[in-house]
This record gives sequence, structure tokens and C-alpha cells, in this order.
Amino acid sequence: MTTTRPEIVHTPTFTDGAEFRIPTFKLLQENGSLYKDAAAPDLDSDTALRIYRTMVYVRVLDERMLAAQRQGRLSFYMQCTGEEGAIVGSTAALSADDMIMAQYREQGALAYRGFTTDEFMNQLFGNDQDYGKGRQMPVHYGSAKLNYMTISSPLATQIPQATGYAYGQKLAGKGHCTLVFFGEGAASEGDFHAALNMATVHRVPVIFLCRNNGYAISTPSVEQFAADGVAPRAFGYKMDVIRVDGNDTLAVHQATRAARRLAVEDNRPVLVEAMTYRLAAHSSSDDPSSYRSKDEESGWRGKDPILRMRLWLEAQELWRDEDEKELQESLRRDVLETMKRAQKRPPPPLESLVTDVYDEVPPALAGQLEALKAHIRKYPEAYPKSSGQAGGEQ
Amino acid sequence: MTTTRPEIVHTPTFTDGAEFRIPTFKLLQENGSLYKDAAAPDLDSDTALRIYRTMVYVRVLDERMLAAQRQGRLSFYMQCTGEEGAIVGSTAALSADDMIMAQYREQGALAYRGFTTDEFMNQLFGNDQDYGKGRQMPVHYGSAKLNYMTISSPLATQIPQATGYAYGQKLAGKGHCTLVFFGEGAASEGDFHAALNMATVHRVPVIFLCRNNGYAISTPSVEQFAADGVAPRAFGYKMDVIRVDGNDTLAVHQATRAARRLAVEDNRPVLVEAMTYRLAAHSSSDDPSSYRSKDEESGWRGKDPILRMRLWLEAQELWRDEDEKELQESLRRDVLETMKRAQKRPPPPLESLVTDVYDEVPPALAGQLEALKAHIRKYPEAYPKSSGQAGGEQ
Amino acid sequence: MPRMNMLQAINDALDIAMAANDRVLCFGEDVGGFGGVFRATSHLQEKYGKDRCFNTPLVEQGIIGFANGLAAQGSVPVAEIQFADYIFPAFDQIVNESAKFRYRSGNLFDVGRLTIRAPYGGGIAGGLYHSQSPEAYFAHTPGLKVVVPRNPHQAKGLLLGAIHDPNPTLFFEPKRLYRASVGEVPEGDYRLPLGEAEVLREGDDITLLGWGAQMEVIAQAADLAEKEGISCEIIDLRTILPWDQATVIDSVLKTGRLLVTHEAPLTGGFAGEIAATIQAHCFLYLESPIARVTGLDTPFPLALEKEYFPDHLKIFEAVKTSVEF
Amino acid sequence: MPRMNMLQAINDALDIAMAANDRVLCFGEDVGGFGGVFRATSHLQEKYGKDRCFNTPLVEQGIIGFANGLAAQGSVPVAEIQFADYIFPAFDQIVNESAKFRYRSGNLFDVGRLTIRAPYGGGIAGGLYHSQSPEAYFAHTPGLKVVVPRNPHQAKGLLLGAIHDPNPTLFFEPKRLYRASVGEVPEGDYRLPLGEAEVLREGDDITLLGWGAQMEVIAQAADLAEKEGISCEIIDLRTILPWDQATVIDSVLKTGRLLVTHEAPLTGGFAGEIAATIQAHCFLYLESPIARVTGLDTPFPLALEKEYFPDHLKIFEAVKTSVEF
Ligand SMILES: Cc1ncc(C[n+]2csc(CCOP(=O)(O)OP(=O)(O)O)c2C)c(N)n1
Ligand SMILES: Cc1ncc(C[n+]2csc(CCOP(=O)(O)OP(=O)(O)O)c2C)c(N)n1
Ligand SMILES: [Mg+2]
Ligand SMILES: [Mg+2]
Repeated sequence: MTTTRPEIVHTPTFTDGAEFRIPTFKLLQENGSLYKDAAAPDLDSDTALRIYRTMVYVRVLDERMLAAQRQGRLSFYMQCTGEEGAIVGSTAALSADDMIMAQYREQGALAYRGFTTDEFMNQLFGNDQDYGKGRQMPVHYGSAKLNYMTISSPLATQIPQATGYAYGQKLAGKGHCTLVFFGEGAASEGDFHAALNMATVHRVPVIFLCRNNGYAISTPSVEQFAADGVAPRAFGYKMDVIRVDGNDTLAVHQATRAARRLAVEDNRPVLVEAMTYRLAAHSSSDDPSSYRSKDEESGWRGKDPILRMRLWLEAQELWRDEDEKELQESLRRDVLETMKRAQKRPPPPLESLVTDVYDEVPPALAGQLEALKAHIRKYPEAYPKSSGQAGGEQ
Repeated sequence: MTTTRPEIVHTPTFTDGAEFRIPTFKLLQENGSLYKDAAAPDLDSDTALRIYRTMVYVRVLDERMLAAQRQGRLSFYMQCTGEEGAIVGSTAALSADDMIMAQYREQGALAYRGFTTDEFMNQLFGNDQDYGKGRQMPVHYGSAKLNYMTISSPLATQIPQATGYAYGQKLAGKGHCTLVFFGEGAASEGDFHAALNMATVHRVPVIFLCRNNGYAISTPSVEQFAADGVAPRAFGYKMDVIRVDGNDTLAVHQATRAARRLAVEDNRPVLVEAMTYRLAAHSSSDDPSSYRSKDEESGWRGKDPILRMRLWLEAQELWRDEDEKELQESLRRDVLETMKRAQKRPPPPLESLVTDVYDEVPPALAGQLEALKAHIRKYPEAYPKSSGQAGGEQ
Repeated sequence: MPRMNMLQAINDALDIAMAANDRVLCFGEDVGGFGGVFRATSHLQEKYGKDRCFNTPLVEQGIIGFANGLAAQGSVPVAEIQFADYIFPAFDQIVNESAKFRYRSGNLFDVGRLTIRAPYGGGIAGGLYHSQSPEAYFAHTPGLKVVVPRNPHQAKGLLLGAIHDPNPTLFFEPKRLYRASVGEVPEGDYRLPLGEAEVLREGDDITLLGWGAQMEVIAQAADLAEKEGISCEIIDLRTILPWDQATVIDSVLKTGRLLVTHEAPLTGGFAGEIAATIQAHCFLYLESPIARVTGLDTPFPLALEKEYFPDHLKIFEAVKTSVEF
Repeated sequence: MPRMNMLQAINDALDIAMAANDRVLCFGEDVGGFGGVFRATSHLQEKYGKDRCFNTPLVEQGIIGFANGLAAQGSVPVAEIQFADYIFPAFDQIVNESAKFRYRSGNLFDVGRLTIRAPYGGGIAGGLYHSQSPEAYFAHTPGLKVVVPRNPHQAKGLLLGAIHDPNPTLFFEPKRLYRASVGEVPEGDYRLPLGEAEVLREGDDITLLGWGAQMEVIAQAADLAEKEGISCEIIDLRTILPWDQATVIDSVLKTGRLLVTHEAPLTGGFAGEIAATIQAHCFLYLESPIARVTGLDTPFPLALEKEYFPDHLKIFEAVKTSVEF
């Protein structure tokens, strides 16, 4: 069907849209060289290297912290392995003032913006330095100064929030936008529909970045939706959409830059579907072996976004083996040492149980805290953490 | 864009789907004659007349009952004026065993299946014969024997319910399906997204019939969605979709028949978007003069589905002026007399306050009823309805 | 002082808030040009433009999700839910998001600027989906404030209080009083405090506690009781969460008896919470069981609405039972 | 009798129900081949096919909307919500639809065949979104039944009871006991009654009432109290809505004291409803205020979960306070 399609027909004519295939935007081949008709990406070498280093950083962080979880140091962990390109490539296309609202698997975005290893570790161990005051499970990071909204576990709730946030940015008129990350599973929630519809109706500068990584825990995307990915949904909202190879960091970067222009200059919200794969388990609680094959996994391991980016950097003579070795070593050391430090810190104080529920602690709740303190004084051994002992072994 | 669209592109390419225009299926011109390249509809004269009589019936019912509301006989009323073709034409395409789940403006569907004027009136007056036992506002009809699910006010909730109902029908294997009606406003709810997605994933025999009548109360569809109607959303679910002139009763009928075949024979859910117009106010509580022009209204009045159908029937020599006169008179008489009868009936008994909350009245609730009875015995004049007086003047 | 009905008072509050701060936005279904199905937002779009007062698509979860985002961004959203009965599609955005936003982020982010308005309650022949009083569903959710005004003066002052309160606040408006309740309303900006109950009438024999439209009903019942020589103390709770325990406790320590009324069903209604708290604090002072006069444990009916209702006669009878215990 | 943990008992109940009636269907997120994130539906897809046990898309409002439709059609849906914390997007479908389906249609249609299963509660280092106990939100909703089992034997019998009960039933499973609670479970089909509390231990001085995972905590507290010479009567409420008032009243008339415990926050929790009802029925028999030992009025924390928790020591202290009042 084309624009020559008639406006009126006289026999019942059905279409399911499958014919309107959405192409995938790619720049880099798996060997790290550009497709021959692809233009060289408009990317300075500092940014290119910062992207790459960040991707390697989160890979190292993820490996180390999963190991820490396996050792019982941490209760829970989630890796973004395989999706670093989609996450870091897109983040690098934003202005530092743009808001990021993530799902939970986007530590790369935060790392790119300069979240320190200390900051990561404090949250992971829920210690007294955790901005979140030890209230949320590991990986629920947030940073006000880095414009990274604190993660919330209920899926998809951040998507309409991003629409609202971006609407506020539009009224503020400073040329900022919001990028919201979510999985192809979360896109099934009602909140997704609400968010995209409101975004086009109200002309909001927001970029909806769907990480289509093939799975929602054990549920493969063929059981999540019948369509060819999430991208065709944009048609239902008259929203600009682009599909991109999510393991092609340069393409993700370029697509997001173009999307940002539409959003910020023209108040046109954009859906970006980054096709990628969750190489690791869903989380440290999951074992994918019962729902997908090793073959499938190793096929995707060959498409590793980090390797592809490295090959490209090497071809540009921006990166050498020695650089890689040095980077890996220094990152491993940094992560390990910082982890040990963070783990030794005490938990947040008992008061943190009742603060931040409201701007001020209401009288009845203050009374509950007093009662709790009195109780703990009676049984100090029963509540070791709050009675001043280190909270390392949670 | 066509099927020749490349699978891979090397420059960022956005599309908002606007180019994939969905045509409108039409058979009848406004003068009641078929478009010249339109095939004659496959419709026997009995069915054609039954459709037409039903449309006239609900027009008369609506006019009379709105007047009754204005006279203070009824607390509330909703007309389907202007949408009779979309509602009755589609219903006539179903088997009587198919389930219908409506929004609230589909009295024509119920009338087509044989809901009697008595049955309508008993609900409207919430008297002791109302199947719904006087619990819901007027127009919240339901009929188990006519496979018409009782209306529920919260919008869009019936849409995923229809998907589930139809899934059960598929497992039962008797070749039945479910048709669910909803407005273009209700289609903004999260429940809509859930319903359509689950329907294609689970291959469910359901027909989603959207009455796009241009308004959700005062909100015009341009403030409801940015896309060209609701139809393009089907692409997001890989669902078959057809757009039809909702005031062309024959086209609606034929489209729904074709849709039913896909649903029942192939477990392919279908979205039908019927383009129509709400000629009357949203409800008896509404006055549209503040949000739309008389011109707009009268333009649509010229497209009246009843007139168009009548012209066609007359051209087929199935209908004459005398038939029309006789029908109108007998319907008016029927509605008026039945109304008076229904209005005189008493309200449901006091016990109906506590029945049907559960299959049996739980002990504490039975106690609440006893206490209420004792209280009313103390103050009989304060509660006239339940103390045995007629409930006419509610 | 000008006389206004409750809708006018609410409209006035919104107008004042929008005039004072251009970050205040009003939106919801039919809220824009039409001014809302009850006309609470009349003329606001004309005055402040389509960017600040507008229709949304018909999706409550989206309205509140959008409002949460706006509030986090620093805007001051006042979102309308057309009927409180239709707030449930937004339940997750309110209970899991608005309520926990500040806590979960350790105060890095909050949606304290959010206000959600919704007409609630029965008495308008609305049947089960235009009559509900859902305050108790939200009162089990730390992080939210829940406010219900009883008349135009209170409505304006409490709504301005809610809009300026640094916590997400649900503002339930007794729609049966929208036009029925008329009274003097001060001009200009004034804010009534959240979290403070108000003693409306002093008395010795029993404390009658309620909120919103039930305050009128309580007053009628108290008048009946007065004629029988029973002296009622009347308290309007005003803020359901967090509620003013001290004022209620003081009163019950004095009167020795308590009756709480609401329209919502008995079981799980907020009267239960109040009774549980007061029996604990005033155990030795209570002269009779705390009475609850509420809706039945059923959905809200239509034809028999009058029978269902916790009216002045039922309250009066319960007062007598309590005093004669 | 075979020994099972709670997950095995639940799986067994589902297996029996599906084997007996091919209209019974189990579905939800990851429920199909994977058998659910906790494995409660393991092997059911293998045994009964993909049509009867399947993954749904990730949309709770859709899952319950779909289940409501299926139940109305005559199927027997057992829908899983992956965590009770994620039931709120389905709140409208449950509270406005499931609960009111029969009532609003005058019994023409109902969704009584519906059962919704969801793991609830804290104690697994889940933080605020994997620890909630939302029973009170639903207990304010006439038309629903709400059931919480305390051990594998109860879980199997009550789940079979819920699946066969002709009313929509929420079945909250204490996930902290999924593997921790092991016990003898009868083979084959047996159904425990809904709406009946169970007296687990007789005693004279005070009645301790709870449900689900709190029953273990209560037992520990009672043991401590026993050592101090306090004789506790222990009651498992089992069905939160509609609840068995008679059993609790009888017990309190005997003991003269009542303590109720739940993990959910205090304010608006179901202990408030129980306290309000019992003080009314047992006023002259109560020797001390009814005590509530619950979560704090905050979201559920993580690092300080142990401090937050209404544990056996807090219950024990409250028992002593009550008895010494
Ligand atoms: C509302 C809600 N429902 C269910 C869950 C449980 N849950 C956590 S992650 C997840 C899968 C998400 O998949 P996807 O969105 O594709 O993201 P991915 O994990 O693949 O990055 C589920 C079901 C949740 N957190 N919130
Ligand atoms: C969940 C919910 N939100 C709001 C309403 C109030 N309401 C009733 S009808 C209506 C407009 C519906 O418009 P549409 O779906 O287009 O149907 P139409 O009235 O045009 O037939 C609204 C907002 C409701 N009934 N339910
Ligand atoms: Mg995924
Ligand atoms: Mg409409």
C-alpha cells in the first residue's frame, strides 16, 4: 500500500499493517567498519572514547557485582550486558541538562553522566551514604545533579511521567527534553499507551527509547506482541519512529541525536526502538537456561556492541590494545576497592525509616518512631543494624 | 512507503505512518444509491427491514425518553442519534449467540436482538422488574438471554473483558465470537491497549468496534489523539483493521460480516472503526452548544444513517411512505404506553440493597439489613419508597 | 464577603493559584474550553491559555502519570479526575508512585506539588459509579494527604492549602454540595491548614465526627439530639490523612462518647481507623462503644439510595443508643 | 501424608483443579513454560497445554480484564499477579469490575469463578516494591473475597476453596513462606471453607489475631508470653473479607483482650476494622484497649526491614502491656 492508496473503497479491505515494514538504521557492520553507503558519524573523538570507556566500565561493574551477589555480598543485581551500546550511545546524544527516566537496566546512562563508583556502591549496599537511604533494592539509582530520575520498580510508570516532565520542560522554554528508557515488555502496560498518546496530542519534547532485548524475564517478545516489534505502534499516535540496531552504538547515537532535534526544535516526540539482546540473565534471581537456548545466546554474543565499537575505534586509530588492558585493569581495581569500602559502611540511621514519607514527619509517625526506639533499647541484640553495628552482611 | 522499503537504511529515517492512509469502506451514497463500483450487499430483505425498523425504533425511543427526562420523569438519558447505522448494522452481522459488550450508547444492538420496550422501560425507571434491580443509572441495560453484557460505567473496562470472553468462546469451540463497542474517547484508556495486544497475541475471536463519533463529551477527537483516527493503532498489534463509513448501514453490516469471518474462522481479531457523529448531546446532562457549532451539527444531520437506509429500501421497493408512517405511529404509541406502565411500578424491594453483592448474603451484611429494616419501621414516612409506596416520582 | 457556591469557590481558588504562579496548571477530561463537566475550571483556559488549562485524552492513569512527571519537574499540576469513581485506573500512579516518590529517592525527587481533585459521594442519583467515597483506599497509603471540604469557604481555603502543600494531595469534593452549599467566601488568597480538624460546635455528651457532605447531616442529627437534651460536640476532620488525632482525642476525653460517619461502606472505611485509634487512647474514658454510621457493605445503589444513606435519622438513633448505653 | 512446601502445595492445588475441570485456566506474566517467577505454576503448561496455562503480555490491567471476561463467559480463570505490589494497575478492573459485576447486573452475569493469586509481604529484602501487604485496599470492597493462607496445608485447601467459591476471590500468598514453610499436606482434592477463622491455640488471657505469615510470628510471641504465665488464644483469620466476626467475638468475650497484627502500615490497615468492630461488640468485656502491632506508617523499607517489622518481640511487648493494663 502506498500514498496512492484510495481514500474510499467499495469492497471490505482489511490490512494489518505488516506491509509497512519499518527499516533498521545501521552504520557499523559487525567487523567494526562502516557500511559502504553509510556516512561517517558526526562524532568527535573525545565523545567516542567517552562512550567506549563507559561501555567497558559498566561491563566490568556488572561482572564484578554479579560475582559479589553470587558471593552473598549483595542481595540482588541486574546486568545490562549486551545493551551497553543502546544505553550509552543514546545518552551521549543528549545534553547534560536533559532528564533521563530509566527502567532499571540503564546504569550505562548514569555512568556516562559521571556517577562515581562510590555512588554506585553506596546504593548497591544501601549504606548511610546511599542517596536513596537504603530503601530500595540494589540498582535503583538516582541522581538529582545528573538529571537521572530515581528508578522505580513498577514497570512503565515512568513513561507517562516522562511525558509530563517534558511538557514542563517545554513550558520552561530552555530547550531541554526528556529521554525515557523502557523494555519491550513494559511497553505492554497501559501507561505506555497513555504516555505516547498524550505526547503527540500535547506536542511534548520526549524521546521514548524502547530497549527491545527480546525478553521480559522468561517471556519472549513473540508472546509479548504479535507485531513486528514495538515501532509500528508509533503509527497509532502519529509519532515519528525510528528503528535502530541497538548493538550499533554509532547508529544509536546518531538516531538519538536526530530524535532529540525533532523533540527539542519542533516539539515532536519520537519513539526509538533499539533492537538488542539481553545477554545475561534477567537478574541475579533468574536462570535463563530453562527458557532459551545456548545457541541463541551465543549468536547474539557475536554481535557484542562493545567489541564492534572497539573495532571501529581501533580502525580510527583512537584505541590500542594497551589502552584496553590499562582501562580494564584500572576499572577492575576501582570497582573492587570501592566495593569493599562501601560494604563496610553502616546502614542509614533509624530515623530514615520515617523521614521523606512527607516533607515533615507527622506527629503520629514521630510517635511510632519513638515507640520503636524504646523497643529497640529493650532488645538491642535483636536489631543489630540500628544499634550501631556495621550493616555489611545484609 | 511500500513493501519495497529496504530492510536496512544507513541514514536516520523517521516515519510517523501518516503516509499509510487507511481507506474508508462505503457502499451507499448519501442519496441512498450504491456507489457505481460497489457490489450489491448480500442482504436478504427481511434482515434489511429488521435493521431499518430497529434504527427507527431507537430513534423514536431516544426522542421520547429525552423528552421524558426533560419532563422530570427520568433522572438521566443518553441518545444514540446519528449512530444507529453503526450500531444496528454491525449487530445484524452477528449470530444471535455471539456476545455483545457495549459501552452505553448501543441500545440499537439490544433492540435488534429483541429487547422489548417493557424491558427498556423497566431499566430506565429502575422498577421492580428491572433486571438490574434499580441499581444502575438509566441506559445501563443488560440481557443474559440476548447475550448482551450489562453495561458498566467505567469506560473501556469491557474491552479487555471482551478479549477474555472471546478467548473462552474459542476454547469452547462452538464458533461464537464477541463484539465489543467503544467510543474513540474510551480507546485512550490503558485497557484498550491491553485488550488489543492480548487479542492478537492469544489469537482471539473478537471484533473491536470503535464508534468514532468525533467527541468524548466536550473533547473533540483532535484533542483525543493526533493520528488519523483510531484505525492506525491496529498496525501496532498486527491486527486486521477496516475503516467504514459509520452512517452507511450497509457498509457497516458488510464490514462486520467480513470481520466476523476472520474472527470466527481464523481466530483473527479485527478492529473496525466506524466513522460517525454524535448528533445529540453527550447525555441529558450535557449541552453541546458551548463546544461545537450548529453548522457542524447540521452538516452531519444531512448524513443521517436512517434517511440513507430508507432511501435505499425505497429504491429496492421494500419500503413506502405508508410503511414509514405506520411504523412511526405504532412505535410512538408503544413507547409512550409502555413508559407510563413502567413508571407506575414500585421500586425493587428493600432486600435488593444487599443481594447479589455475593452469591449469598454474608452474616454481617444480613445484620445490616435487619438494622435498616428496624430503623425504617421507626421512621416509615422518611423512606417512602421502601415502605411500600409507589416509586414513580423518583 | 461575596457569597458563592462550592463550585465558584473552587474555581476562585484555582484562578488565584494560576494568577499567582504561572507554573500552576489545570488539566483533565473536559477541563479545558468546556471548564469541566461540573464547570469547576470555567474560564481558566480563556484567562491562562491552552498551555496551562487543557483537555487531556481520556485516560486517568495517563493524567496522573503526566501530573507526577510535571510535579517532579517543578510545575504545580492540579489534575482533575472527572468522578472519584474513575480514579481507580490511576491507582497505581497514585499509590505506588505519587505516595512513594520522595521516600524512595531519599528526597532527591518529589511530587509534592501535585494536587488531584475529584468530585465524590452520593445523593445525586448516580448509582454505583457516580457516588463512591474512596477516601479510605487512599488513607492506607503513607505519603499522601487526603482532604475533604464541607462548604465553599472551606473548599477555597483548603484547596489553596493543598496546592501549596509540599506533599501530593488528594482533594475530594462533595459533589452533592457543588451548587447546594452556598456561603460567604473571603476574597483573595487564604490557605487553611492541612492536618487540622475543626471543632464546629462544642458539646458535652458525645462527639460527632465526619467530613465533607456528612457535616450537614451531622448538624441536622445534632439538632434533633439537642431537642432531646443531648449536647453534641461536632468535629470536621477535614484532612483524612494524616489525621488530627489530638483534637479528636481531646474531645472524646471530654465527652466520653464518639460517633463517626461516612458514606463509604462500613468495612474498611476510615471510621474503623478512627475508632481503633480512639479506643486505644481513650479506653478508660469511653462510656459507650464508638459508633459508626456509614454506607452498607454493598456497592452504592440507585433506586434505594435514600435507604442506603447514612442520614441524619440514622445518626440521631445512633446518638441515642450511645448516650443510653 | 506427603510433606510439601507452600509452593508445592499451591502447585498441587492448581494441578488438581485443572485436572478436574478443563475450564480451569492459569495465566499471568511468566506463568507458562517457565512456571512463574516463583514456580507456582511449574509443569502446568506441559500437562494441560498452552491454551490452558500461558504467559500473558506484561499488563496487569489486561490480565484481570481478560480474566473478568473469561469468568463471565463460564471459564474458571486463576490469574497470577507476579507480586502483590504490582496489582494496582489492575485496581479498577478488580474494585470497579470484579467486585460489582454481579450486583450491577442484578445477577444476570457474574465473575464468581475468578481467582487472583499474588505473592505478598516482606521479609525477603524486597524493599518498597516487593514487600507490600495490600489486603486492606481490597477489604474495603464489598463483592470481593480476600484469603490469606498460613502454611502449605492451608494454602492448598484454601486455594481449592477459592477456585470453587462462586465469588471473585483474591488469594494472597505469603511469599516469605513459599519455601520456608513445610508441612504435611493431604493428597487429592479438599477445600477449606472461606469466611471461617480458625482457633489455633486456646487460651484465657488474650486473643492474638492475624493471618498469613504473621501466624508464625504470633506463635513465637505466644510462646514467650506463655513463659511469663500469659495464656494466649491464637486465631488465624484466614479470610479477610468477609471476615468471621463470630469466632473473634466469642474469643474476646472469653479472654477480654485482643491484639491484631499485620505487616501493612497501621493507618487504614485491616486491624483497625477489626478493632472497631470488636470494641463495639465486646465493649463491656474488654479489660484493656485492643492492641495493633503492624508495620509503620511508611512505605516498606529495605536496609532497616528488621526494625520495621511487626516481629514476635513487638507482639510480646504489646501482649504484656495489654495484660498489665
Ligand atoms: C507493574 C509491574 N509488573 C511486573 C513487574 C515484574 N517485572 C520486573 S522486570 C519484568 C520484565 C520486564 O521486561 P522488559 O520491560 O522487556 O525489560 P528487560 O528486563 O528486558 O530490560 C517484570 C515482569 C514489575 N516490576 N512491575
Ligand atoms: C474511566 C472513566 N473515566 C471517565 C468517565 C466519564 N465519561 C463518561 S462518558 C465519557 C466520554 C466517552 O467518550 P467516547 O468513548 O468517545 O464515547 P461517546 O460518548 O462519544 O459515545 C466520559 C469522559 C467514565 N465513565 N469512565
Ligand atoms: Mg525486554
Ligand atoms: Mg466519542
